Amino acid sequence: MTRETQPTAPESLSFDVDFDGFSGPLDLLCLLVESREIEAASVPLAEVIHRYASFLLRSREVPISRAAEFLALAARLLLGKIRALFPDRSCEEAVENQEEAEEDLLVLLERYRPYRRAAALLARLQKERERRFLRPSEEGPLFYDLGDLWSLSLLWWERIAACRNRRSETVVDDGIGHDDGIPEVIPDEVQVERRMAELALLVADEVEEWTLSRLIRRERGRIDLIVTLLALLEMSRLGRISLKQEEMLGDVQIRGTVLS
Amino acid sequence: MCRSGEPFFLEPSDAVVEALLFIAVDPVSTRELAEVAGLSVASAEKTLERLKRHYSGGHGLALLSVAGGWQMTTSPSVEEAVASFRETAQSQRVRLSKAALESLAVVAYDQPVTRSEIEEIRGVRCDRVLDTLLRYGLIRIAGRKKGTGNPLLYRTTSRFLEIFGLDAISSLPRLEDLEEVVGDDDGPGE
Amino acid sequence: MCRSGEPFFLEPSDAVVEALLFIAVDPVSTRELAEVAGLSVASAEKTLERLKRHYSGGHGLALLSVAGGWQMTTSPSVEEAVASFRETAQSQRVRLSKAALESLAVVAYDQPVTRSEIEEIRGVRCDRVLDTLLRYGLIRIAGRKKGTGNPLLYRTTSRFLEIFGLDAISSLPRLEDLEEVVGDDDGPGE
Repeated sequence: MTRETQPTAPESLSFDVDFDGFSGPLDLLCLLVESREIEAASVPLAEVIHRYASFLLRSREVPISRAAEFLALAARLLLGKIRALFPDRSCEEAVENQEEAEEDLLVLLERYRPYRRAAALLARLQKERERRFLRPSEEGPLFYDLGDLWSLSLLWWERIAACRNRRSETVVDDGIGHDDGIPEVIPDEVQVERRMAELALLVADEVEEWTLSRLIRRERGRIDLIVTLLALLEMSRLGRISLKQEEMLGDVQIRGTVLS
Repeated sequence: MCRSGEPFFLEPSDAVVEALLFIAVDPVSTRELAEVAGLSVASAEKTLERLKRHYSGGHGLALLSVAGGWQMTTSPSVEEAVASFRETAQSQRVRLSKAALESLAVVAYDQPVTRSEIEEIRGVRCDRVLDTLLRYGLIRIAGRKKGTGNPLLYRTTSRFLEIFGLDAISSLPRLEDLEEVVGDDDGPGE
Repeated sequence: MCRSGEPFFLEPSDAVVEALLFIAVDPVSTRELAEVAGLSVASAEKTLERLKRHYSGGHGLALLSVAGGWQMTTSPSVEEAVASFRETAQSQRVRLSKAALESLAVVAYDQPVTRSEIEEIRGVRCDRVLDTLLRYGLIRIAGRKKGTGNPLLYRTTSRFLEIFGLDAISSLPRLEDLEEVVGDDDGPGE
């Protein structure tokens, strides 16, 4: 936020300044309280929202995120009020809660104020410091301080994101055993049909017997393996091959059946 | 101080310290200066005092004690001319929003502190502000807080001290004494 | 010249020219100096002469007329100290290149890891970078990976933890931690 705040008219519109000038709703509330727009002793919620709404109307461009910040705070206070009015609660408790909600805001403001002052102090210190200039360093901005954990981890997660993008763009077939935890593309019907045709030629041409282990050894990747298995199952279902396993956990023999 | 006509004698070691401050990228500690210049820490301190006095006599340069060390800067008296000179000067300025300054104030006073602790005090979300401060190198991640979720803890950096011209965090006035320092007259967007 | 006891008076405009020469990266022409300082070229020349004379009196800095302009440099008399400062003191203040920090990140997050695994993630060779990290004591060799070629495995050191303010490798920021800070709201102005 680089915009300067507008100079304010001292009498009536003491908080009618550039909206960017506020660091958040508490900052605005502090100003409202200080300018006696609302009573400091108790901060009636309705009054706050009213003041705020009229403020919004007067400001031309209010970023939605800033308005949301204020509404979030208002909702929090409102919740306290609603709880206070909830019929399940005893009367006593309701009064207590109502007071709590308003006290809550005062506590919030009291805790916040010193930091608001500290921010003003920092602004002043920075202004003072900026009256001096350093010799520009010869090092470029590409150098990181040793111990800069933020940059270290940021670089890592950016790198990982880049790797993922690269991998999803290239062909998925990258070999069995390279498990990067990224699910591969599910084989489609065309792939299976094509494999079925290949296998049909294979079992028809070969004089010798084909086994599952022998077939698998030919496969280049996980995807190919899955496609082959699906093709074999489908061919078996259609009666184009017979699958036979002699013993438990033994190899599977594949034989082409002669289509009549 | 030459200005006053009072004769001012520089010792040979003063020239060394002066040159070191000129080429140093970051603030240099008195001990480091002493070591390289072959002086005792006490003599280095005297040298720094002498140089500081020398430059305060109408010079365009000045010695600044910051972030636990010494730095050579342009003097505040020539601010305007220097600020208008090329972009080099402007690029040194860090623009911080009021929200960023406020979050920085919470980190400075309460460090190490978590994001939600900052938000608790400020009453708003601070993710983007913290991102800005981290990118400017004004705060850094300083481990994790033990407990639910083990959130990250943040601290100010020595760059923070440099930007605000502070020698150490301890040279900030206490939070409860701030009223006297700053007063209540400060409007927003200061 | 102060040294000789001869009184030396600096004019207010001298301070401006001095400061401009201090922050300039390249030599500055007399005309540019005159313009920024609001002087005539003739007065700027006199100012430069005065400053040059001033600095030649036992200072660690000097004014140099070079490439059609003026530059402030360290004086040749302090050359040795300046050189040793650049070598020792300054080099202890380690700054890492992006390549080095990135490789360090891979070792930190993926350890133990081989060089070719790092290169696969980064997409570039990194033997030199690894040497640098080893020299700084940020990573160490932690045995060999079983398999073809038995390549060396790298891990981060306890010095790494210390420098980055971590109590354990498991405290490295996770993706959620960064997202908490970076956020997804891109409203203007922070």
